[in-house]
Amino acid sequence: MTAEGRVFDRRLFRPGGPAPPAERDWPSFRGAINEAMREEMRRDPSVFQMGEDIAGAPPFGVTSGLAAEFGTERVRDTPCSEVAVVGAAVGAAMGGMRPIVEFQFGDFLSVAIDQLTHQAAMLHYLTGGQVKVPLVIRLPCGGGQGAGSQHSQTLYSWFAHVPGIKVALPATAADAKGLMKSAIRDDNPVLFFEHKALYRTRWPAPPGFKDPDYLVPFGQAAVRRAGTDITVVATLCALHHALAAAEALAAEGVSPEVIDPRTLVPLDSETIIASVRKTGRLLVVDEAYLTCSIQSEVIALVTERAFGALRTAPRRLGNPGVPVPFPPPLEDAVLPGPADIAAAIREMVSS
Amino acid sequence: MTAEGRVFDRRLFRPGGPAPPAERDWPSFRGAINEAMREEMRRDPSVFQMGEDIAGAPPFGVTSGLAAEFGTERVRDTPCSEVAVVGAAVGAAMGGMRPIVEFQFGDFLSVAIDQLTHQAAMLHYLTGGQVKVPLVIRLPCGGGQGAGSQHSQTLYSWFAHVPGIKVALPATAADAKGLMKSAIRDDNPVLFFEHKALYRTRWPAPPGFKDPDYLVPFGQAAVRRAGTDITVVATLCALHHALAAAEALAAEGVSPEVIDPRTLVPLDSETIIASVRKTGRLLVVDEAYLTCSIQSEVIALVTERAFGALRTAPRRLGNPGVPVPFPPPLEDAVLPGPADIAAAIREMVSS
Amino acid sequence: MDPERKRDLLRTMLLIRRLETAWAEAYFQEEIGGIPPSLSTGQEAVAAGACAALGPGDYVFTTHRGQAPQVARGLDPKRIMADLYCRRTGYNKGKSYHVTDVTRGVVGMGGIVAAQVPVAGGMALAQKMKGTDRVSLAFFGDGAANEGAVHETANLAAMWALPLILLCENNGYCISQPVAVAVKAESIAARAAGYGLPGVVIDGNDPLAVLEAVSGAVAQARAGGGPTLVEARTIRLGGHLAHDPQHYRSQAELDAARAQDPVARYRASLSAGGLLSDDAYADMEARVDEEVAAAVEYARQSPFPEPHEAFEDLWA
Amino acid sequence: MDPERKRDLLRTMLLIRRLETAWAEAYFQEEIGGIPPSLSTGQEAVAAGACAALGPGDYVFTTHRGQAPQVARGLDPKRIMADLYCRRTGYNKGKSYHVTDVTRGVVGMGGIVAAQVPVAGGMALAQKMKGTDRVSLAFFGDGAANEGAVHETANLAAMWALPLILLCENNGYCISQPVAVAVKAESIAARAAGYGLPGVVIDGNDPLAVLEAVSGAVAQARAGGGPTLVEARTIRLGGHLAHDPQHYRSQAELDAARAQDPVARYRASLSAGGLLSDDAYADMEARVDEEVAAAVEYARQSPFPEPHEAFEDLWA
Ligand SMILES: Cc1ncc(C[n+]2csc(CCOP(=O)(O)OP(=O)(O)O)c2C)c(N)n1
Ligand SMILES: Cc1ncc(C[n+]2csc(CCOP(=O)(O)OP(=O)(O)O)c2C)c(N)n1
Ligand SMILES: [Mg+2]
Ligand SMILES: [Mg+2]
Repeated sequence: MTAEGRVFDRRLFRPGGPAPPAERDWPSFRGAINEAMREEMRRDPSVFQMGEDIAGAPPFGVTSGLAAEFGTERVRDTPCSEVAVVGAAVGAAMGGMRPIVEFQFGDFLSVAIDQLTHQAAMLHYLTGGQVKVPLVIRLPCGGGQGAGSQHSQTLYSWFAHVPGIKVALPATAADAKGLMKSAIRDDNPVLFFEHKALYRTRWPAPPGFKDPDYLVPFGQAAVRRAGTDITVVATLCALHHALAAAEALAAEGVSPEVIDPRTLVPLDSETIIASVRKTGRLLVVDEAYLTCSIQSEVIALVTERAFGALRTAPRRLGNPGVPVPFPPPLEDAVLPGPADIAAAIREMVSS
Repeated sequence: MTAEGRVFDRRLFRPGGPAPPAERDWPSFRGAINEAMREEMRRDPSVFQMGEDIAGAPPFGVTSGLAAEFGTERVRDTPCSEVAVVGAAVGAAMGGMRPIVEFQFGDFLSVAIDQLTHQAAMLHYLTGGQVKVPLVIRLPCGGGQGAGSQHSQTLYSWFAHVPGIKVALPATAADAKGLMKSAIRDDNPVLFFEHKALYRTRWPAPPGFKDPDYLVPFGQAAVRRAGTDITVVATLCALHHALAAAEALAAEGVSPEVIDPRTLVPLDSETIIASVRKTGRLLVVDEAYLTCSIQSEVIALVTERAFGALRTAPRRLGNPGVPVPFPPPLEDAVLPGPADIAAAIREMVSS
Repeated sequence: MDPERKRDLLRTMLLIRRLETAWAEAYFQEEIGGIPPSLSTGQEAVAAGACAALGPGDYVFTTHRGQAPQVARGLDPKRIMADLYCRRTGYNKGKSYHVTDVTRGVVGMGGIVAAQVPVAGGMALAQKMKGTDRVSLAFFGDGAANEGAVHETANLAAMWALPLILLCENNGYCISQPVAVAVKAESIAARAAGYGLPGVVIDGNDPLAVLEAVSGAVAQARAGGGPTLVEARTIRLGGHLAHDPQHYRSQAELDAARAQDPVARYRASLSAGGLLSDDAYADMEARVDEEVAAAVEYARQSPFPEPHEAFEDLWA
Repeated sequence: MDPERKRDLLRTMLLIRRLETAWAEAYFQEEIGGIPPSLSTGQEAVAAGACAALGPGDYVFTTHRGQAPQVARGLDPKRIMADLYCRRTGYNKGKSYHVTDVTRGVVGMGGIVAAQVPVAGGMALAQKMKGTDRVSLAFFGDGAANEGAVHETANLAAMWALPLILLCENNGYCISQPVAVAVKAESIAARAAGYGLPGVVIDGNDPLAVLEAVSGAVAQARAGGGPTLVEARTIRLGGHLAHDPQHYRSQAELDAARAQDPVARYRASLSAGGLLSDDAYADMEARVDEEVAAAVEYARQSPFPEPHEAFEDLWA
C-alpha cells in the first residue's frame, strides 16, 4: 500500500476471500454496523428496519441475520417506493418508533429528498418542538468501484447545507459501530453514510468495542495521525488515502496531521482549527464534488476563524465536478487518491 | 432606504400600487422575465412552457398573457405531479423541444430532484454527448415575505454542487431578461432562481434592452459598485442589501466594491479574485444556509487562489442554519439584512 | 344517532367557518401577513364528519387547508389563532402555520402538497407495530392525489394492511385546475382497486355521510383490515387562497356552488328534522362568534416569539 | 404474418440471450467489473415483440435490464459490448452502461428505477407537439410500478393523450421481493383504469402476443388515442444481477420457470408450425454465436477512453 497505489480494490460485488491472518480477529466494517443495529434492536423494541431486500437478500450483507433474529415485522422488506418508505419512517418516528431505513445505494435518496429535508428535518422546528423524528437512514455511498455515475456519489454536503439533519461518516469498524449506536439513540434524523469500499475492510477493535454502550459521540473528530507540518482533513476512503499518503511522506521527512471529522453535522471545528493553529497549513480531501462542498466549508470556516494561523493558501481535493465515470481509468482520474494527496502536500509544505 | 431599514417590503401577495413616477418607464423584474419568454417563444417554436396554473391563473403573474398569445398547447397547465412534469421536460428536450418549467415555489423541486440531478444533468454525459437536454426550470425563491420555512429557501448551492446544471440568479430586470434569454437558448439544463421580493421591483433599462437579442451571457459577474476597501459578493436581494449598506458606509468614508456573480454555474471567479486582489478583503453575503454554501465556496476559492492578497480574514453572512421562520421578527433575525452587512464591513475594514 | 351529536357537527362546521372568516379578515386588515389564508369554506362537512369518527389517540395529518380538522379535533381556537398570528402562545409557539397538537393527535403539515400522506402511513405503521388499535388519517386534496407520494403510500399501506384512512377531499380544483381536467378516470376513489383497497365516493357536503363512511373505514382499520380510500366530493366556495379572485370560474358555477353551502344545508336538514330551532341556532351562532372574537383578541394580545427563539427547537 | 418476420423474432431473442451470456461470462472472467450484469434471460420475448411493433423515429427508454431492447432495435452488438466493456468504441464512447443510440431511438436509462418513465412521457409530448405520428415506449418493471414516477406519468399522459406506451415487464420479482407480496391488486394493468387508460395483461413469454398487444397500443397512440398500459407477464430465469444466487427462490420454482423458457418455447412453436427446421435453427444459432464472438472480440480490442475524456461531454 503505497501513496502511488490504490488503497481499496474494485471488487465490491465479488465473493470475498478469507480475512488475512493478521486481521482475522478484527471486526469488519460491515459486521460492525450489523452488530450495532442488532444490539440496539435487542435493547430497544422501538428500533426497527425498513429497506429493499434487507430481510430477503440483504444488499451488501449489512442486515444479514437480523430478520432471522427479529422477524419480518421488525426487519421489513419494502417495495420500490422510497417516498412512502422515508415518509413511513418519519411518521413511525413521530409515533414513538426508531426506524432505520436502508437505501441500496445512497444516490437513490434523490427520489425522496422532500420527506427528508422538509418533513423529517423540519417538523420538530415547525411544531415548536412538539414532535420528534428519531430516524436513521443508511446510505451506501462512494466511488472507486466502477458502479457508475448514479451509484457512486457522496452527497453529504447537501445535507450539511440544510438544517435539521445530522450526518455521520464512519471510516473504521469501531466508528461504524459506535456512531451507529449513537445515531439510533439520537432523537433527530441522522444520515449514516457507508462507503461501499469499506464494507469488507477489517479494523482493530478498541477497548470497549464489545460494551453494549460502546458509543462514539457525534461532533468529536479523531486525530488519526499526529503531525506538525500540515493538517489534512478527510473522511471515509479519502481518510485512508490521506493516511497512506502521510505514511509515504513521513519517509520524506514530512509530518502531516490527519483528522477525521467522523460527523459533519455536528462538525468538530475546534479540533480542526486547533490543528491548523499548530501546523499552519490545511488540505481538505474528499470524494465529494468540490463546489459548495464539505471541502469548501472546512476551508471557509478555518479561514474565517484562524486566518492568522495559515502560513500558506489552504487547498482542497475532490471530484472537480463531473459525474463519477464508469471506466476505471476515468474514475481514477476524477477521484482523488493517495498520489494526488501526497503531491498536494509536497507542494504545500514546500511553499 | 438606509442600511438600518428593510430594502424590500413584505407585501408579496398584496395588490401592488402604481409604480412611483420616477420608475414608471422602467421595466419590472416580473415583466422582464415575461418579455424574455414571450420573445423567445415568438422566435423559436420549440420553446414551450409547463407549470401549475401558468395558463389559468399565473402565480406571481410571471406567465401572464402567454397562454392568450401562444395557446394552451405551448403554455401547459400541469397537474400537481412534479416528477412527471420535470421528466416531461427532460424527455421533450431530448426530443428537440425547449421546455420552460415553472415551480410555484422553488422549494417544491424537493419532490423532483432525481429528474433534475440524475436525468437532466447527467444524460448528456452518460450518452457520450448523444442527447441534449436544453431546459429551463424557473424557481421563485427567497425569504423576507413571511411565507414560511417550506416556501422561502434559496437552495442553489445544492445545484452548484452537483455536475451538469447551470444556475442563474438575476438581481435586476435587465439581468432577468438577458439571463432568461440566454437560458432558453442554452443547450443545457438551467435553473433560474427568481427572488420573490424582486418581482414587483422596477429597474432602469440599459441600452439594448428592447433588442430581440438582448442576452446577458452566463459566467460574467457584474461589478455593481466600484470600491477599494472591501469586496462584497452578493446575489438576489442580498445584493441590494449590500448596495444599501455600501451607500450608507460611503458616508462614513468606507468604499466597498459590490459584485453580483449573476450566475453561479458558471461562476466568474476571475472578476471576484481580481477585485479581492485590489481590496484585500472579502465578504460574501447570501440568504442561503451557510454550511456548504455558495458563501463557503466563494471564500474557499478566493482563499485557494488569492491567499496572498487577503489582508484580513474573509467573512460570510447567511442563514446560520435554521428553517426560515414564519414570524417576521424571527425571519429578520435569521436572514442577513443591510445592517448586518454594514456591521460586518465596518469590523472588517477596521481590522 | 344522538341529536346532541348531530348538533355538535353543525357547531363544529360553524366554528370552522367563522374562525376562518376571522382569519381572512385579519389578513385583509393587514394584521397578519405571509401567504394568504387557505380557507375550507364550503368544505367544513368533511373535517367535521371525519374527525367525529375518530377517538383519542387517533392521528390526523392536515393539508395546507388545515384549520378545519384542527377545529374539528377540538383544538383551542385561541391557540390556533395565535399560531396564525405567529404568536408565542400558539401550539407551535408561533413558529409556523403547521398548527399541531400532538396531545389531540393533530399534526400540521401542508407546505408540500401530499407530503403528509406518507407520514400518516408511518404513524399508522407505528400504531400497528405498537399493537394499539389506533388509526391514522391523512387528509389530501384532489390535486394531491396526482402526486407520486399518494400512489406509493396507498400501495405500501395495502401491502402492510396499515390502519390508515386515505381521505381525499375532492373540492373540484387544484388551485385553478378543475379536477375533470386533471383526472380522466371516473373518480379518484377508482384508483383504490389498483392497490387492492376499498375505495368509496361520498357526498362530502353531508357531515353524516362523511361520518358514516369514515367510521366504517376506521372500524376496518382498527380490526386490522387495513386502509380505505374515501373520496369526499365537496366544493371550494372561495378562492384557492383568500386573495384569489378565481377569474377561472364563471359566475354561474359560483352561484351553483354557493347554493350547496354545507353549513346552510345541514342546518336546514336539522331544523327540518326538528332537531334545531331557529333560536337554538341563533344561540349556537352567538356562542361561536364569541369564541372566535375571543380567539382573535387572544392572538392580538399575545407577543411574537423573541428573535432568539428562531434558533431554538432545531434539535430534539 | 410473414414467416421470415416470425423467424426474425426468434433470432432477436437468441441474440439477446447469447450476447448477455457472453456479457455475464466477461464479468465472471473478470474481464469487466462494476455492477454485475443485469440479464434479461427468460424475458427476451418482451423486448423482441415490443420493438418489432415500432418503426424508425419511435423511441424506447430502457431500464437497468436494458440490453434486450438495444439488441431488438438493431443496435450493433459490437458497440453495445464495447460500452459494457467501457471502451471508447461504444455508442456512449465507453462512458456508461446507459447504452444509447439516438439514431435508432434507444435511450439508455436504468440507474434510477422508474426514472425513465417520466422522460419517455416527455419524448411522447415532443412528438405530439411536433406533430409527428411517432410514439415513445417506456419499459419498466413490476417493482418500478410502485414508484410515484409511474403514477404521475400515467396520469399526465392520460390527461394529455400522449403517444406513450407504458410497457410493464412483470418478471415476478423486484430483486428478492415477489410481485405478489408488493402488489395486492390482481394486476398492475388494473391500475390503468384509475387513470382512465386502457390496461391489458398479456403473456410476455410469447413474442407474438407482445407484438400484437404493443402494435395495438402503438396504432392507438399514432392515431392520437393516447397511452396504453401493457403488462407483459414474464419470468426472470436468473438472479437479479448475474452474481445473485437467488436463495430466496425454491428449486421447484426455478425448475418450473425454466420449463417456460421463451426461447425454447417459441422455437418449438415455430418448428411445430413448420416454419423452422432443426438445420435452420442450428444455422441461426451459429450465426448468432459468431456475431456475439465478434462483438466480444471487438470490445476486447478496443481501448478505454483516455483519462481526460472524463472531463468531456459534461456540457452540450
Ligand atoms: C409539491 C407541491 N406542489 C405544488 C404546491 C403548490 N400548491 C399548494 S396548494 C396546491 C393545490 C393542491 O390542490 P388540492 O390537493 O386539490 O388541494 P386544495 O387546495 O384544493 O385543498 C398547490 C398546487 C405545493 N405546495 N407543493
Ligand atoms: C429509485 C431506485 N430504487 C431502488 C433501486 C435499486 N434497484 C435496482 S433494480 C431494482 C429492481 C426493480 O425491480 P423491477 O422494476 O421489477 O425490475 P427487474 O429488476 O425485475 O427487471 C431495484 C430495487 C434503484 N436503482 N433506484
Ligand atoms: Mg382540490
Ligand atoms: Mg421485476
